[in-house]
Amino acid sequence: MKFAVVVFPGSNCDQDCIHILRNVLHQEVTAVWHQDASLDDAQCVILPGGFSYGDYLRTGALACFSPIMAAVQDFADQGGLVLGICNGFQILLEAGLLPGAMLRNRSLRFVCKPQLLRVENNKTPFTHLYGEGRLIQVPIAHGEGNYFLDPEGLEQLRKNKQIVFRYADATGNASSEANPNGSVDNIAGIINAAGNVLGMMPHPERSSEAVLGGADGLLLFQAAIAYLAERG
Amino acid sequence: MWKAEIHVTLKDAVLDPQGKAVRSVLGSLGYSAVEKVRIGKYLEMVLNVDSRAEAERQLDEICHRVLANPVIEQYDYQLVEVPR
Amino acid sequence: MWKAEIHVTLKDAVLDPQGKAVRSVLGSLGYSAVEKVRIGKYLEMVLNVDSRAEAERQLDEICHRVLANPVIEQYDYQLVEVPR
Amino acid sequence: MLKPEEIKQTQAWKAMGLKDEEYQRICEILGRLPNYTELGMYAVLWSEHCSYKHSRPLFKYFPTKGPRILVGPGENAGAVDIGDGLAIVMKVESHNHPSAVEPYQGAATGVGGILRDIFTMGARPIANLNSLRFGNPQDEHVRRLVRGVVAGIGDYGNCTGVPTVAGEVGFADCYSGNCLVNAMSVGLAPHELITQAVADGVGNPVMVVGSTTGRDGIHGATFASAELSEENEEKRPSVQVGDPFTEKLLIEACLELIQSGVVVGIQDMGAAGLTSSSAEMAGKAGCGIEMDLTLVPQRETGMNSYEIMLSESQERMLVVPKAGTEEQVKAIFAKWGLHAVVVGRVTGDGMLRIFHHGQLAAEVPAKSLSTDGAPAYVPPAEKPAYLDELWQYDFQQLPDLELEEIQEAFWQLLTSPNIVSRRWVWEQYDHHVQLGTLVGPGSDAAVLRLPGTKRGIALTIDCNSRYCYQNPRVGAALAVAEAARNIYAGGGEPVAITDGLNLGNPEKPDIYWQLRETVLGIAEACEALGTPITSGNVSLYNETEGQAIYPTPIIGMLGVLEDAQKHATIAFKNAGDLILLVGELGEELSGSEYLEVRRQLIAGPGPKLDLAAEKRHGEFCRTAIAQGLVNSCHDISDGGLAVALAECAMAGRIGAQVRLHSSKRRDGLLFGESQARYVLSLSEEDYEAVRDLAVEHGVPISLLGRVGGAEFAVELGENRVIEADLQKMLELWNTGLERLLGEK
Ligand SMILES: Nc1ncnc2c1ncn2[C@@H]1O[C@H](COP(=O)(O)OP(=O)(O)O)[C@@H](O)[C@H]1O
Ligand SMILES: [Mg+2]
Repeated sequence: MKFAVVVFPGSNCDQDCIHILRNVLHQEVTAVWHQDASLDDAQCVILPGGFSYGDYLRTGALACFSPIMAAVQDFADQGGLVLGICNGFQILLEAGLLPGAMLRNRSLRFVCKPQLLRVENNKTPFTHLYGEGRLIQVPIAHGEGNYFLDPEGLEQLRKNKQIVFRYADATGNASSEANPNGSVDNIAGIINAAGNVLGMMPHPERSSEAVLGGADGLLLFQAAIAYLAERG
Repeated sequence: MWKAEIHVTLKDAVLDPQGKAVRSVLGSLGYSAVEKVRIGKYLEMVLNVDSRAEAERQLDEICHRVLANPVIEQYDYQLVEVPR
Repeated sequence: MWKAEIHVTLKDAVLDPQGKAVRSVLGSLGYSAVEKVRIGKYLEMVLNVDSRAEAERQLDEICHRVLANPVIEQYDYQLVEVPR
Repeated sequence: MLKPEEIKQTQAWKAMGLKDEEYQRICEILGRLPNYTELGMYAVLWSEHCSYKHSRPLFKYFPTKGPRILVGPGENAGAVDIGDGLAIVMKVESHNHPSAVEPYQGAATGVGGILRDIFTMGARPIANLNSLRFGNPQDEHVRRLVRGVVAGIGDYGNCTGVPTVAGEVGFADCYSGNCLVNAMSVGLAPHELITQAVADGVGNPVMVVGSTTGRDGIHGATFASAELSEENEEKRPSVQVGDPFTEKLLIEACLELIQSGVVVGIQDMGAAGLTSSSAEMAGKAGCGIEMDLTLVPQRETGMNSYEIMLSESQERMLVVPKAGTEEQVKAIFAKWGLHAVVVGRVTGDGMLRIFHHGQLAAEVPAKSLSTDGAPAYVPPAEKPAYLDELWQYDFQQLPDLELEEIQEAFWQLLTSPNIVSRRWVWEQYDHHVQLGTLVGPGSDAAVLRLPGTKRGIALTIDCNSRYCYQNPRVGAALAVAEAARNIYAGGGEPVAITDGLNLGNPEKPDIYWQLRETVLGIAEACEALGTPITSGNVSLYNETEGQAIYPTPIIGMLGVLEDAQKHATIAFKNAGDLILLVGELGEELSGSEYLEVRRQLIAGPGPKLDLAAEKRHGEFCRTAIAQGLVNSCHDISDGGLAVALAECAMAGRIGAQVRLHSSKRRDGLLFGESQARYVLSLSEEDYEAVRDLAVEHGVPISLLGRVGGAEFAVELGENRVIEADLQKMLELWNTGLERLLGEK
């Protein structure tokens, strides 16, 4: 498969995503500079983590105006697979590709730690290799992951099964103690209504090699590859 | 030349963790009279345009597109003419 | 009850990385008239005190001790009386 | 600006921190009276911070050579050969004063500065470390400092995409008015890309790249100059605001530039900005530089030559590329949205010649400004009086712990400020980015894998400053020994250090004595352990109201692992594993955390030093780890044996049962901090092999107990003296610092 990883000024997980896709999963990957206009013929686009534009003003707020984002929007409109990780998720929110907005963590502190997630929807191109309700461990590292959406919007998300991951504890309970940032309804990741654009705060690329402490995240990339292979 | 003073604040329905934290710090320092704290952004911007109307047109666009996220924030601004 | 509107801004000689980044993005979006952007904080605070003098006394202290670091920042505020 | 004659009349150099004889010397060097800009340049570059004038003469004691050392002290950072054609570049730097007045920005810009030292060498920064000291965590002012400093370090490293993988935090009253913030950075480069800070090749252009220049950070010594009106002073904040976003772009642009092969020399504009970078680069090459300040991109209007030369605006570099490649340099920086501007050229006459608005603003021999040209002092030294009193203490008079007190003492130590988990700190640091971190914070050393090789590195930063207070020489050597122990415990071979010397005012004889002893102690330990000094930093005058901090020589150490996968952590792994002590059961109490926390006592000469044992025991542990014989390894430091064992159990989330047979003092046995010791765990079937290895290395070992269960229990002979529920321990341990800081 062919992946594109978009590099914004200030992205810093671009090389990590490329490493996993290229060296662990042996896929074709190109780094696409934010000022490019085209995604070439990529089949899946990843907006990586980092601090695009220093996260100045609001996280993701300035990156969403990069020229490449028009191409990402088109690609998504045509049903292309888009994955936004951490800062990538924040950019997707600011660009309006996903609903809601990010606030600072409830603690007001950056938090970097292993995190358990409950897979809420395993019928997406990115999660079909997980069992429904399965607990996976994927690290988080962010200062603004406190997802906000108004009650009506939230109701919509729930109804459409757009909530893909929730923060959970070891017993699988999406409790407020398990919520690392104050995110509404313990939301860690959501997908758009069409089911092709996923945004998530945790970093699956950081849990894709056993030597780094776990490989639960690898399945997410493998799922996308399998989905694309099947779709042809 | 016009100088804009822009306020971007969180909508009332949105919890303001920073404001809450400041209030609690103030409380622990003994400022118990402080009852409510909300924290937003304050921007100063100089626009090199000739008319107030043009300044307003651009500012509305800029605030709406860039400076405030309508999902969580609201904005307002004041304009004053400044010498070039 | 008094409501304070407080502005905390970086001193002029201090670099404002946020303002710089916002200005450059606005430039690339075609807003070439924008000549200067500085970003600071805006706080609203309600103080349950009886007199303006007392509100000012507390606010000066709060701004100086907690809200702004005089090494790099400056502040000012406005007070309005609000009904209890 | 004052005229040369007016300077002379008003003795303006005094306010800039120059001594009368230093002013005389400047006049002699120039053969005339210096103008204001020139005086300012000398004042800053001849300050302690830039010229190390009170410490430099001591550096001759440092071992700085070794087969692995590619670049020793004197460059932006040191470089160490780790095999496979790769080099590790590393350095530590203090940002104590800025952090004390503006903790967030002070700490953040400290990280920014040390990162620039690394990537100007052509190395990509792959890890950050930090060493912090504060006063009492229950004091509200101290809490603000801690919050600000930690957030500042975190945000800057996080934003630039460099993982913060290790560090240390200490609390003691002597740091109340003088917090210490030392940041260390580590980079990786192929040998051939290692670049130095020289301005060579007459006619080559001199370029300023990165951020614009403003009035920020025109520094301490010159800050209080009589010339500055109050209004002016307002305009000149002594603390800068960091821009990690620009720094990230600067990293990428500079590395791309260096890879392109056009760079002759490159230097970060740190302290004393344009002055130090130009003088040092020219001085080193034996060349001169001619610059026109009008061309320097400025963020403010109306800056004079003094301000431009001394500005410490962040995220800037001085680059000397090969003549004719200017456009290529500009193109690379433009891609990253940064400017690169030619401001002058390299000349052959050794003069630093500065023009501003068509006028000659300064003209001084470059070498006279650089470190080698600056004055150096050897002040009188005198052993401080407090030491004799400390050393005379008779431990016989100290009552031992009663059996029933032990449990309480254990909890007290576990939750004491200097021992309790630092999780609250390092959870604010991204320690995974770049996917190299095999072992992050929470173990002894951090262990990183490196792209393109099987090898790995181990990193740590350490100093027990109480030991240094009690005996500066031995304490400094113990700091090196502890760093080595942490490297060994991670499975690495210690190969080099970078040091940060933080002390009081060297012009006081007792402080200078401490400084000299500290240097000698480090030198001795580095010699014995085979870890030359590659780079370092000196921060003196850390005093408030005449009260100096403890001598705090911070040691950042690099270790190499032949196979990155063959590392160890402190965590107990499997129920049934044997627990082994490497070294002897001890009863030494001097210098221990126990003595201070439980008995409010600092007494004696500190723990004993045995460098040969350190090396033997460490090499034994490293070999056992490399051979895959042990499942965990942890050195014994603050809190002694009982705390070390508890840490292994908590890290592994599994209990342990330990039984000690000894007639020694109970307090010393459990909580004493005798050095050169480790706790290992291993499966029973490997026991013989480990025992044979220990005999081979001449290392005493003894069996302490077994891993397993939900309880941490210690028996002294027949008495169960510690009995703790692991879950409860974890809870108190993990949230302890938060509670001390009033965050929870
Ligand atoms: N300021 C800090 N930043 C990052 N990691 C830290 C910091 N302070 C402590 N740590 C980490 O916490 C662990 C325990 O630290 P410490 O008690 O100093 O270890 P040791 O006694 O082995 O030197 C180590 O892994 C260390 O790297
Ligand atoms: Mg240790």
